[in-house]
Amino acid sequence: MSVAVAVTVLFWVSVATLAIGLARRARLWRSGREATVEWTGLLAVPKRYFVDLHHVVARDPYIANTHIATAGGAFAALVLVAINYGLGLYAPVLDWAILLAAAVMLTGVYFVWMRRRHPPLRLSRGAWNRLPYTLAAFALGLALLTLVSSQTLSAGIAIAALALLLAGSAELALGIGAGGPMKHAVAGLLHLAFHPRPERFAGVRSTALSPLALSNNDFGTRTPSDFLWTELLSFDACVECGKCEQSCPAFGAGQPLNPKKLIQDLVAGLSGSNDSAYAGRPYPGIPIGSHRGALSAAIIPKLIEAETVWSCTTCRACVEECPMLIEHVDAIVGMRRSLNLTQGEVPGTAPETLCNLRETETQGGHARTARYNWVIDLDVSVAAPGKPVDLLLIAGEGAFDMRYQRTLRALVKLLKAARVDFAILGERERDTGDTARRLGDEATFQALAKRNIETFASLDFKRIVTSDPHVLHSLRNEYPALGGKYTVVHHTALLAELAEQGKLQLGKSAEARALTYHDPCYLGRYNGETEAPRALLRKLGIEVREMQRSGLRGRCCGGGGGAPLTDIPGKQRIPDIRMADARDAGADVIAVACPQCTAMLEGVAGARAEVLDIAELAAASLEARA
Amino acid sequence: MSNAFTVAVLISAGRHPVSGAPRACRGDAVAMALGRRMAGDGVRVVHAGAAEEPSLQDYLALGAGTIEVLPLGNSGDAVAALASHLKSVDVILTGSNAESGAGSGLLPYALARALARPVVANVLEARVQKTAVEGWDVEIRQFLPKGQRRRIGCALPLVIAVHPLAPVQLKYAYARRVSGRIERFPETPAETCVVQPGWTVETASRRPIRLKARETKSGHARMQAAVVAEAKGGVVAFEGSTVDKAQVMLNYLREHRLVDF
Amino acid sequence: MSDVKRVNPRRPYRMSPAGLRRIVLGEIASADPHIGVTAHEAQQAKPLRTREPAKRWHMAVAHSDRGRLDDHAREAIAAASILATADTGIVAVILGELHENAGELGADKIVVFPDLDASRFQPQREEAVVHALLDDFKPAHVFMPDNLRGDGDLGRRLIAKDEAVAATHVIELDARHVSVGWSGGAAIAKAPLPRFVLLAPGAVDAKLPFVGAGELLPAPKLPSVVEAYRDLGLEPMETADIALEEADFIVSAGNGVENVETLGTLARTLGAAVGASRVAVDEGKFSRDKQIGASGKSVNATTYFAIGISGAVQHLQGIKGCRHVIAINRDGGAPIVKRADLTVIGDAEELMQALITRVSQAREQGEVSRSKDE
Amino acid sequence: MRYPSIFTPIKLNQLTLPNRIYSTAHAEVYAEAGGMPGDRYIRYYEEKAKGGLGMAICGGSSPVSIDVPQGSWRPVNLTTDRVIEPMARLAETVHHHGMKIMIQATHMGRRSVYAGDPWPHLSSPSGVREFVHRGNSKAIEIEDIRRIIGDFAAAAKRVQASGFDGIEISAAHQQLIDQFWSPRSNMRTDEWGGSLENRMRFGLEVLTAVREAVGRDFCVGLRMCADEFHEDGLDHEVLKEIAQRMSETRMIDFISVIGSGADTHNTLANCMPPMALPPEPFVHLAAGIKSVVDVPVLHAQGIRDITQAERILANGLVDMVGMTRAHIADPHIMKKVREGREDQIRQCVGANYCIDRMYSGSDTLCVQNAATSREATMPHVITPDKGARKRRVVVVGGGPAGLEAARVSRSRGHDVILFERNSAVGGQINLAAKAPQREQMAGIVRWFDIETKRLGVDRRLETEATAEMVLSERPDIVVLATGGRSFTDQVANWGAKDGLSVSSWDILSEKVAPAENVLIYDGISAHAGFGTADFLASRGATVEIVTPDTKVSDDVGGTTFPIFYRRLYAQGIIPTPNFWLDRVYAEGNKKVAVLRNEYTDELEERVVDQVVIENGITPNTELYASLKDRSLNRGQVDLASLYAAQPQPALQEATDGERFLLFRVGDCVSMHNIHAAIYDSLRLCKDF
Repeated sequence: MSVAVAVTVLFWVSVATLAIGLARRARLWRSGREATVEWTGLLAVPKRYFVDLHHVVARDPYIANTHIATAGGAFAALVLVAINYGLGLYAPVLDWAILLAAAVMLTGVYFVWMRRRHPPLRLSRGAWNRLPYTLAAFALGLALLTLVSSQTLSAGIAIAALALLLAGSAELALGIGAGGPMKHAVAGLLHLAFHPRPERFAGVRSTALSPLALSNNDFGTRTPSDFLWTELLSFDACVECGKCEQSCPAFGAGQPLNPKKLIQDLVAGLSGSNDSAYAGRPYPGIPIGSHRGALSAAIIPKLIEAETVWSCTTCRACVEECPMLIEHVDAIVGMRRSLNLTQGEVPGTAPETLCNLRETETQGGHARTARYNWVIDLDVSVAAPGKPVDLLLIAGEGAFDMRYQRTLRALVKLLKAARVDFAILGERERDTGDTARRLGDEATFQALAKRNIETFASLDFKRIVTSDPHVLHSLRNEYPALGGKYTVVHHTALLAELAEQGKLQLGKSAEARALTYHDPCYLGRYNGETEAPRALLRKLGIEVREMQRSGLRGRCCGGGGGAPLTDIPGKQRIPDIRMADARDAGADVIAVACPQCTAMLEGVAGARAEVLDIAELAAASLEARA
Repeated sequence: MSNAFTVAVLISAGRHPVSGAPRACRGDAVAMALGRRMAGDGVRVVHAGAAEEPSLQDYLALGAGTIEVLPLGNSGDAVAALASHLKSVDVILTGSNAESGAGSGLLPYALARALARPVVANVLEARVQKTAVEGWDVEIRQFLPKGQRRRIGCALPLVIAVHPLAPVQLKYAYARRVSGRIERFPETPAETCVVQPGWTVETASRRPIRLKARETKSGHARMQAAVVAEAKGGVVAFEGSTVDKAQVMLNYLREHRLVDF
Repeated sequence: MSDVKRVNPRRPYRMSPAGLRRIVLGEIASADPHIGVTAHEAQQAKPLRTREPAKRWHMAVAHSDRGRLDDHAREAIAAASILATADTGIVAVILGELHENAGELGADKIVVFPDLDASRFQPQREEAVVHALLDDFKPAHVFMPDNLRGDGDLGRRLIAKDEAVAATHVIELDARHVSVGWSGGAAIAKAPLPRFVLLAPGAVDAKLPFVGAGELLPAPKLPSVVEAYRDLGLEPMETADIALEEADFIVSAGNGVENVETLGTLARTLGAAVGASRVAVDEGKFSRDKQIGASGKSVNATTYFAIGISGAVQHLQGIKGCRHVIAINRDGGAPIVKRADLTVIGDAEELMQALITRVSQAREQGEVSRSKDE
Repeated sequence: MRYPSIFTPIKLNQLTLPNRIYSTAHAEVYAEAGGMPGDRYIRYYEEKAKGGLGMAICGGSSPVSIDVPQGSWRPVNLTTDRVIEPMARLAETVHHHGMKIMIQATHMGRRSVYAGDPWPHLSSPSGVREFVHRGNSKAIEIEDIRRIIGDFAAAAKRVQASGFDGIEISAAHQQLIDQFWSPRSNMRTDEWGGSLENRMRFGLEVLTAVREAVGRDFCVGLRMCADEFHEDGLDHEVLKEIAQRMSETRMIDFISVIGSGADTHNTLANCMPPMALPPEPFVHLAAGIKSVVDVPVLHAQGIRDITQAERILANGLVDMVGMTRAHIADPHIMKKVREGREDQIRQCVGANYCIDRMYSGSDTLCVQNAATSREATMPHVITPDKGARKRRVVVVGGGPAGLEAARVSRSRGHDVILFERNSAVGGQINLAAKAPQREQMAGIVRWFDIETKRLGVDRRLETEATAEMVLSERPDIVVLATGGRSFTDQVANWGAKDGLSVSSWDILSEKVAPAENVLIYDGISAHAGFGTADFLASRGATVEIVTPDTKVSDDVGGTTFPIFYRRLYAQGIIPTPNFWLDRVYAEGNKKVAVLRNEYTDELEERVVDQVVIENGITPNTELYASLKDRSLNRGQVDLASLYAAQPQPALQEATDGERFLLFRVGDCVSMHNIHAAIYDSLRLCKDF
């Protein structure tokens, strides 16, 4: 009997400890900025957990099953303990249930232990390595206790069982308050409830950055407390599984960025500590141990080096992979905004580009009148007020690049062949500001967006088509928050649609070489468009040899987020890695659908696959037919 | 002299060469960055002209802090106004040429003259240090063509015209643009000193005509001048060992002072 | 064989009083057929611009470069003389040594200050001597090259001192007007010809059909001026970073250069930038951005070493602006020989090696002797 | 942005051109009977349009009046409405590819040959004879003037009706308008002569009439010279005045400037600057015109490289750059530039084979590109036949014929092995390039060299192929392009075997050093003879060049022989035409050359230090002889198929390495020129 009472006491002490820890942690979270949250989110947690989160975790069936057993067993056992011991029922039949739950948990823990024996490099060690033991202690303790309570074991064993249980409960109860590994359970569930992008759970690919209220002197994230409190909460949900670092192109190229470490540094900053306890891989080239932060101390450079935030290509691969649904890119852009807007500290040639955007509304400092120089012999009409047109073609910055003009010319020929009623923007076109926004120059972005929205308002069109996924993302996903709502399609989607409708009669491609398709991040991950380009290639009679990382999980070319401008050095270049992917897939041609990808992949030195836009392949088939 | 020296930067309205958009004149912005390097936030930023000039906003974003605006009266003589305003400043920095108007590059010279100070142009770097004796001294790195650089020393006060290639980084921060101030000074009546030519401005449609001496060359001579590429031909060294020939080349280089050894 | 005529196909001639080749039919001259000089070879001396005494003056002021005047400086003298009336004299004030005849460039009177070389910074002394001459001659107009070699600086100092009416970076001028670029070149602005004219390069064609009197005046004694500036000297040049178009010393390789390494060593030894001919680039020895010529870059180096370059017209086009061309070539009949000021005939590799050795020795000795001096 | 200036659009009246490169009007000599542009003409311009050119001006010197004979250069006949339909077809074809097209219209005045249909009396302002065309003319009458002005207007209307984008009125090359301008040809004392104002009257009236006929919005340009280079002609200053005046009328939309007069052999040679001239020799004259006018100025002449064009445009010297011969050599320049394939541009070298043929009344062909103007049968872009079997092709000889055979065969998708015994490819062109001012002949080799490497031809240099080596490659096809050797042993008495005489090859290859006093005997009268003489003279030799032809270098075209003659006289080379070399004998350490006069049979002697013989080549046939009997087709080319541009019937036969086909191309059959050698290979190998 005394054992049972001891468990009851232990249970309530643990609950109290957890509550105090949670309250203290919550106070830290709440030092972040106010966020609008739906408290009903709490009710949605089970669905978000079992569907949305599990959907990500299930990509690794081993760990998914292990987690189901461990967490499921533990959860069931805890509920049963709460009923049986917490409420003092002490019903033996429930003990048997507890035993069963403990056994399930123990099985799970066995597999945790197995993985932890030779853990992959992406996993953090340190406290996480003790987890199989403390969890095993918990499960074993519970199991023994149920046996004790059934009078089959001696008192000595009972004390041992209690000790085990105490150890296990400490892991669970202290986790949240002391920042132990088990804080992920509580923070993770709350994060699911108060996720900064709740629309993600409604099946929306929520990828737009939120606008800064510049007029309120909101200049981004300088200190940890400048994050939304829900963001601070989300960082605590991190399980340090390293899926993000594994997928991060900058990390892969040896640039000083590791998304996992970044989140952990922010956790350290949140709790006013340093990174010495961090037991994962560092930012390449930057040793662990010297980073320290505090809630209201500047993050950069003491907690995180500036090169780290400037290494990001904003490709969202980390976000796509994160089982805890953490938003790394939002955090990074937030910090970039502060650096940019308050100090003007931007590395590489990015300041020049931003200056060009402010002074010429183009990235390269070109005359706006020169953007459509390549179209003159193609006889295309220019949009003007009072001239209704179905489709507005926006070429983007690629229009100034002779290589990319080939793609654009091919696109124009295809649109003409399909007799589409379209017009170009001509000298009315200015940059969308996408690059400025990714580089944290929210002021320039908003200024450009405002002017563009005015321009669009003066014109009469039904849809916008663009071959630049960055333009697409900007106009489709980010302009609405500033009042510009348009139907925007990517050229591959439009061409697939036209071909499907029979308006565009494509021939079979003469391309005999093995071909792979590289998904642009801003088309695939940002907009979920992975099928239309492939459908178009199939229409051309081309079979795609998929690279290992493709579709929503495709590897970045290195061209996003202004990364080519900030140009943080690494051990190798990201496009070289992507080109190696193509080689591994046995491809001689990489089909692309983005000016950045074209430029990055064509910039790969030495023997490499040829880079052709899908529009070029389609236009060639048109010529072959003619 | 006091134990601190004062720095002021003169800024002018800039225009982007392609778009015509108002912006900080690139040379003046570089001068301001150099000034900030010398005196930190203590640098004074001065504009002679209208406070409404839109490009002033750019200077604020680039770190001007407060811009002192001296309105120009009917005389429009910036030199006199600036000279009286900046009498007590030790180092006056400007860009080399304005982006608006003639961009003659005369202003720093005229100002130096008006203040009776030395002036150094095409400056890439300037370091002020205390001299052993009371006072301040500046060491300047000056741009020369074809990759050459010169070092010059000079005592304060002086005027410095900064070369646009000066190695500084321009840092544009929006927040500073918002927080920066423009301070208007009253117009100071001043005498006009130099009457510069009255320019008539026209759009550049044709090529400038090269000034050429009237020449009565025969038709054949004109043709020869166009179609014959060869020149006279100089000394040819056939004879001697390779060592001798190397000496011939070295002698030529030395004789024409093409090398300094 | 005796019945077959032996013919000298060159018809004998003599020179006519007018200097023309005269063939007298029926005259059989066994004398040397090459009597006198042919009309083509005779260099017609250029006439004097004017023989009238000077009632007024135009002045040109410029620094020399190692004893010679560059094109830009020549343009200033040319502008002064083209715009002069018959009773206007041209006085050229040359700062630095002068080893050529400024009279041929159009100057009537020449004042040379060998000690005011452009390599030294002594603006106040320069200002003082030129100002003294301005007082002496009271020129109606003063022409100077607007460059960064000291003339643009000196010109602006003089303008500021006199509070003179002036135009700088003048791109077009005639006897009455000057034009300058306006608002960064977006427009052109015109004004009456002012007293001080600082010329943009290329505004004047320096080739003149006449010469000036070229009288060398004794240089006035340099006034004793206490410079406010201390010239701390020139920095050693970082030639490797200089763009070819900017470089002052270039060694350039053609297909006669087998060993690119040697060329690189020579360039480093001489402190020169590296260029190449099209053929050498085509062979993959150099990248395209090194190509010099009509289809590559135009260069304006003071010294241009053409090594193993035959000198096709396209290449010569690209080195038009080079002042001293030194060629190393195997073939004495190659066109580059006609362009070069000095040609050394021989194997490129051997000569490059020898030159590297010789220059390295000279450099070492030079350093020794210099340190002894100090 | 690469080439920002080239790709900055330009507006000419209502036309906007996508880039600033165009092709100037030239005499194509392709028009069909009656001066109608036919299929060949249209395809020639369509190829430029496909290649991305912004604008072409066609029909060099197309006459507006019927008293201009058209036989010698077959221009487009603008005197009749019948021309509208074929011109419309031309315009439509090129418009389809986005290219604009204009035509040059003119009256030639005295600049013509009266002896041909319609046997007219030529007219010129004062009836002064023109030298180059032997153009005897009458002094033009007022009635003629009125008629011709009307003809200009009518022709312009026809051009407009055909859908053309514009018309270029020619007042260049001493045609009627500038015959009026020039005091050299206009000595009139009435209102059409005397003062500049009077001399300009005819041109201004033509422009007025044309403008009236076509309206304000149709593009009308003026082509004019910027310095005639004649003492009694128009100099640059006067022509600047004229240009300014013409520009001020607001009747013209552009001025296209050409440097140099054209009514003597020596000035005419400048107009299409041959390789001897420096690049862009007259751009300063065009820039001079540009400084006084406010319409766009267009200029061609010696601009062959895209970098050069960009530099000229970037420096603001002119507004558009003509690259006409450059597009004859490679009509796809702009496309290649757009695609970053500059190194694949086949660059014009200024050999002037095109224009020299035109001056002899033949159609314009390119020395290095045999597909130009043969677009109906010869492809500019060689593509593999998708279904075709991959063959092993062995090409022996890396001269122009062999290089083209290797390039074309490789482009067709076959494995190609090229044997060349020297350490570099190029064959005789390498020797030709040794002659002074002929260095750029090497540019022809340059392209083939780069292309064959790029395409992956297996090049075996410094390998003298034997029959066994060829067969051990197990070829399906063997193409022999083994060229020939100097034919100095044609006459035993020349003493080549005994060392009494040496060959031009010995001199150019520097195997034999030039002696002091040299007689060169040129039995061929093409470029090699004078080239060798020039080579000798430029190395200090005293040279006499002897030929049985009527004049030295008689077989060298109209724009090249003047260059030779300039050098001949400048270096004191003695030209001795009408003599055969009878024999050579030694006398002491001297050589005695015995010459025989063609017309008197009289002999005379020269005592010299060296006798050099240029007598062309005799084919190398040894390898052919040893392979002929072993080949399936006994080395025979089916001539009917070859001339009809059809595949060789023998290609149907099964080949397997044991059984192979054998063909010969170029000089190893009989002595041909470079174009012929390349054409031989292209027409044979395009169907492999």
